[in-house]
Amino acid sequence: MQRCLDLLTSGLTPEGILQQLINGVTLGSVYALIALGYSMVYGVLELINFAHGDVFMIGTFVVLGVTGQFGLTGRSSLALVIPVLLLAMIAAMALCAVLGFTIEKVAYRPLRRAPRLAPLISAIGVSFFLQAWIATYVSSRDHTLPNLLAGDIPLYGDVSLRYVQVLMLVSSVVMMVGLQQLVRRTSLGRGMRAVAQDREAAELMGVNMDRVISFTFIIGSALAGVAALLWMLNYSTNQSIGFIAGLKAFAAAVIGGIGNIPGAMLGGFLLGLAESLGAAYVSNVSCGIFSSAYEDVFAFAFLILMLVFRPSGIIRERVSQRA
Amino acid sequence: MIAAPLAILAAACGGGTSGGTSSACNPNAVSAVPASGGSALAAAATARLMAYKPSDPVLKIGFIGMLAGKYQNYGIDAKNGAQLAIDQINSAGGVQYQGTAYTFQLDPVDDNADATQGAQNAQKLVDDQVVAVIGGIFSTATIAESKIFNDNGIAQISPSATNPKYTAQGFKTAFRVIGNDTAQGKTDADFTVKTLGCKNVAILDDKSTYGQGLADSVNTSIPSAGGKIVAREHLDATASDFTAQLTTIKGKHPDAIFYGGYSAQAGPLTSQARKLGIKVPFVMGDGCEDSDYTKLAGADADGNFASNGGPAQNLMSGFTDFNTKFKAKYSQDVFQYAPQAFDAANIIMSAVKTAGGGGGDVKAARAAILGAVAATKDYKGLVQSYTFDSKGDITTSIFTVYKVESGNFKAVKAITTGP
Amino acid sequence: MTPMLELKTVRKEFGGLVAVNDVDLSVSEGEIFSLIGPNGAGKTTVFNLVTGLDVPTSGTITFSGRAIAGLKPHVLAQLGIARTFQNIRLFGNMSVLGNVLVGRHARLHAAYWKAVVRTRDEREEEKNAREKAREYLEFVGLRRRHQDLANNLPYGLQRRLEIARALASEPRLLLLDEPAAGTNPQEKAALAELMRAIRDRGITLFLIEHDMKVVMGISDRVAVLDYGEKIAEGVPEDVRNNRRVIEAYLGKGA
Amino acid sequence: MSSFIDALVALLHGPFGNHPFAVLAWQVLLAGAAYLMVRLVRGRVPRQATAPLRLAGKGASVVLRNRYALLLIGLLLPLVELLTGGYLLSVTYSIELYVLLAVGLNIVVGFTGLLDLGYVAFFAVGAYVYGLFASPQLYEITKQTTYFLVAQSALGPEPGFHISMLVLLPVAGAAAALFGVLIGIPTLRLRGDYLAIVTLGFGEITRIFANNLDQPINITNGPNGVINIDPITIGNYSFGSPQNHLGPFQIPPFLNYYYLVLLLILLTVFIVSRLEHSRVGRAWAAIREDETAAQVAGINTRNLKLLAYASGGFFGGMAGAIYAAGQHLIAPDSFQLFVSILVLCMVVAGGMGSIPGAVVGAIVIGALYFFTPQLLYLRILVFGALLVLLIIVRPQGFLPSAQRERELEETDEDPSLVAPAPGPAP
Repeated sequence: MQRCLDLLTSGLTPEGILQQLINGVTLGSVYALIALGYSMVYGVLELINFAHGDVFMIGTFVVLGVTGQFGLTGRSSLALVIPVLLLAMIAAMALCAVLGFTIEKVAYRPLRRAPRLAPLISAIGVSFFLQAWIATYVSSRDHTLPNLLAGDIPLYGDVSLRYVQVLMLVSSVVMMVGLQQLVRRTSLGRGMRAVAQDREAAELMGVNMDRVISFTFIIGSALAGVAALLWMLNYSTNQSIGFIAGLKAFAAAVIGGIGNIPGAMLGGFLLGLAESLGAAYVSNVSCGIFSSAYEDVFAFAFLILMLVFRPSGIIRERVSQRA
Repeated sequence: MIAAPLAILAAACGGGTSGGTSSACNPNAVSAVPASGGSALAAAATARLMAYKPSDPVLKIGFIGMLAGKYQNYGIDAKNGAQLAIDQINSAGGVQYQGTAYTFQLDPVDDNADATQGAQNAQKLVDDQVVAVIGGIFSTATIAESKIFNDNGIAQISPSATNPKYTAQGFKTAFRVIGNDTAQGKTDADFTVKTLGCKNVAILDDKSTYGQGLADSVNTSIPSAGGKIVAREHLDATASDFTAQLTTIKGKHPDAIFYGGYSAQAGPLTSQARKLGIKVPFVMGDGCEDSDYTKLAGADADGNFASNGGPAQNLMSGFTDFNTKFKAKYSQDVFQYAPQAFDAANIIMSAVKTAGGGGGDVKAARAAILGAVAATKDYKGLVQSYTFDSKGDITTSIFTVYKVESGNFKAVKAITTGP
Repeated sequence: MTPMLELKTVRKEFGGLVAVNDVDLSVSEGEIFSLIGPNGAGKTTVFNLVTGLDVPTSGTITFSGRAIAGLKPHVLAQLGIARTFQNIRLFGNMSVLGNVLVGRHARLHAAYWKAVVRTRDEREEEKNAREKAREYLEFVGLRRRHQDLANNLPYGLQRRLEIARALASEPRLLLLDEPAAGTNPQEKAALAELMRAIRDRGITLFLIEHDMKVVMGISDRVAVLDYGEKIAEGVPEDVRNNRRVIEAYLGKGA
Repeated sequence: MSSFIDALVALLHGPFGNHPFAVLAWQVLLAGAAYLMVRLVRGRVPRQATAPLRLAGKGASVVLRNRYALLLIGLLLPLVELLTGGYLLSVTYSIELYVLLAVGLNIVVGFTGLLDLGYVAFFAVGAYVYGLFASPQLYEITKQTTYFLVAQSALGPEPGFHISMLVLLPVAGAAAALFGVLIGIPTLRLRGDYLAIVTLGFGEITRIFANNLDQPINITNGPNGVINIDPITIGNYSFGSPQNHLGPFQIPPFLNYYYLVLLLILLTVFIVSRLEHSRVGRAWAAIREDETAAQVAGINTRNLKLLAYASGGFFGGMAGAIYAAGQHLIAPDSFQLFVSILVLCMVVAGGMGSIPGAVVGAIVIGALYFFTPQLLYLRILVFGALLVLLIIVRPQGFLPSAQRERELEETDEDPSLVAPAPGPAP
């Protein structure tokens, strides 16, 4: 018992907790951006786009390719780094958008009237295909970017906020707000909301459903491209990261309330925090029974509990108000 | 079946176009070719029959390991090492035993580091009538394969599987030419605590067979070396974000961090640690002592340590020669276990020299080689001198600790364990 | 006659919306009782409450003297309540006979393991079930199509199959949700015939119907819902002449 | 075989060099050409021309549907394979285990319509039950508690439990069935794709636990897995021994396990097809078709769904136990999500809800997968593409259940399927 108490008190320091919060939010901001893609597609089509995580993965390889072309290193000047990163982001967004559009057209559209199970299985097929394609023709190894945009803002004790983390947070929030405006203000957004609420009625009202669905995929995938750049600034990639990252992003979308844009963001941050704090403190809290290797269990357990007890998510208001 | 007509065609054409040469068109050629075509066919058929004839002096040595996929570097490298050894012996006329000259042929199969596929392809090697096996590379698959080889009485020498369980199953057929995790863990612990003087050590592993095995061993050896374990954390082998674990470790203020795992994660791990402001060195195992690590960690790789089995390459007698030949043949540098696999192949072939190749009977060959391999004593290989103990482990193992300096691993200390 | 089904101040709210507002209803044994009202009046919700698909917010529902509010649908099926749906809900990829056999489920009792061993009583039960199922198919006029896939039946026959499936559970109370919807006049007449025949088998009928001709032709009593409230109840003649009904329903609809 | 594979690799790689974009461009071109060709052929070739093909398909289907033909093949195949050594047999045996898994998963996915992406969990539970209780693994724990020490001393001189397969096979099945119920209870209310995600999560959680339950008490031995697992022994006959002989012929261990699994498959198919044609099977189908209508028809959907999970789990658990016994070693890495997806693909490719379909699907997909290990990622690439193609072109699978097949054949001609607009306009 004493041992447990020691564990509990020794692990918890203000610096540690602050740092874990930063870790969680950083991770969460990427989850949130990927989650938007799931959320939008689910809102409009009620389909879990299983291949979305792999679109994100392809994005990370595009980022690698572009930055590799320009030979960026940790010592490159900002005057080179910033335009190259912008270019990488645009390239990743464009390629992911094309990919998302194509996937919908090839693998989902023919199955729009098929039973629910069919598109899900087709999505699994696409996911396999993309992973294996990268592994066969690009690389089956791990890759990182050099440490770009080094530098930080000291916060408290020896904890500091790195520029990259600020960038990640700011861009994910900007993207989110932009998307919200797009859905609220534009005719395309109105079309999306209409299709989400009642597909037949929307069609009768003259909404071009195919176009709306295509755009949903394009926008969601482009956001995954942004997420890919942010991810590469901090983490590493290989052909199979899309699956786990995608799964967690989906969990984030569900936790926040699927179909809901601020919800996806909230869910992403919550999941990132749950993962970081879970991995960091579970051992202290559970008296050493669970270790940090259970990290993924927290994400899944969080998702399962959420689906079972509050399937509508934290923020109930949805793009579609379907009862 | 279609070879003969094709041969005729080829010969006829050849005859037609070679008219310009001094040996003019020779009408005999037309009749000669079917004969030679026929004899080629007959020769092929005879060769096939010969393959099963008792006097066949070609012995097959199996290789099992990853030949494709994420960890293919390890497998292909080891396969190439074994192939080089076989090529050298063959070009020297093979191995003589009681008047028979045995030559060798490598039979490589892929286990994808997976237990099920390992067992399947081990069976394939058995079917292929191999007389001994080099491999597997990773421990879990190697252990699964060892059952099949044990069932069939085939000596199996792994160049790289370091999990102690592999030789602790009571199989008489399981050998390895590398020190096991227990020995390596002790080496790493001693190096960290005594040589580096880092008393407070944090231990991190990836929960893989290899990573955790080594980390566990370090975990037990640190206190006996006089150090203290301040944190013990784990990663998931599929994770990309390690900041949670690193933050916890940072809070414990270690003097060094030991990581048990592979370079694919060790690289990003090091970078993330540096970004978090952790400045202490990483000490790692052989899974990280490769160019992937330095590539993935980039500038952050410098100043970290990794140990590996065997002496430093520049200390191996004959390594320069080995590497030159290796590079000439495969146009790449030695990656990891090629020298060990080279030695394993040579141990098998020298077993044939002492005990023979069964005179064509595969079962007899297997038994003879197994007996001779088990009796290996002070065999001078490229890497070190080998003597197997009763379990199949080597009695003396040499480890070398390397340090990354400006992007390359440089040997800093060699440690010998055992009697 | 004693009431077989009795609803007392039954209320059902969805979020803030009151779908059924303190309704009292009673259906007597052996009668044909119809519930009418404009779209969205809460009729189907009443059916869902009676068959256990929804749980009332407040109020009591009794069936043969037993409180049934909140019981699970399959329990209610065993007690003798069966229903059809407004938008036909057949097991589309099963055969016609299979659909009726599923309807029989509540009356089969062989333990699961007996199906594997095929004990004599299980075989007996299955054989009986098949015979019964054919009987019900005969009764609704589908005998010859028992091998067809339910999805492949024409619309009118699908309605009849749904009724056969409901009958197979040997209900004492049968709830039919707009059985005449989407049928032509001949079919409507035949359907009315069928309903009388069902009643003649001793089964009480509780009906939701839009078609006034059908309702007025066969109902013993009629109740009218509007915005979740009961605004009238009585024999068809009275209801037809009720002013509130005319305002609320007939005035708009027919 | 290998030259065919080389040709395939070369074809997919294309002539434009190694750059990913060059390969991609070539493959897009290839796909476009293939699509155009299919369009052309479909447009021009009269129906009669494809008749031989369709006839051949029908013929194959008749053979495959004929259980005696299948059984005969199943009985004789390993003996033929043995002529070439044990490798073919070892792969066939792996496929066989997948047949068992596919038949089990078919109960959950095919009959009841519950999309389960975590089926590997049952396989793992069965394997670990056998692995732990038929190996020295639990010895360390048993040393720590007197209660187990007593049990240990009662069980024999060897360290660890070494309980017989005859006991452990049903226990492993039952444990997996119980696990199915435990997973089932919280997920009862979830619909298709949410259910898929949750079951997937449970599958991964199971594997992570197996990988981590070596601390604080070593139960599963973590990533190292359980080793030295006893082979199945009946009387004095050890299935795992290489020393078994029948006359002059040596009986390899894989052959023993092959026939054991074949027996189990027969038993399973028998039980499952009996269930399918009973009130239980009808109730499962009803739940799959329309859960609400099924409830109203008197089906206790909760119990029947749990029964489906439990039955599926039971067969998965038994397959796991045999896998553990034949494998000598089990490690968490063998229970990846990919196994679940592979089995699901088998069920879908074979034809959901059809037992012969599940069997044939497992054989075809299993052979595709296990006989091409040298392709590694390429086989997954082809696999993914085939999966998409299959679900779009032939969603009913190779051998759909008779009902579904009839449905799909008739949809083309039967206009009655389209219901008239229901009810008067509002």
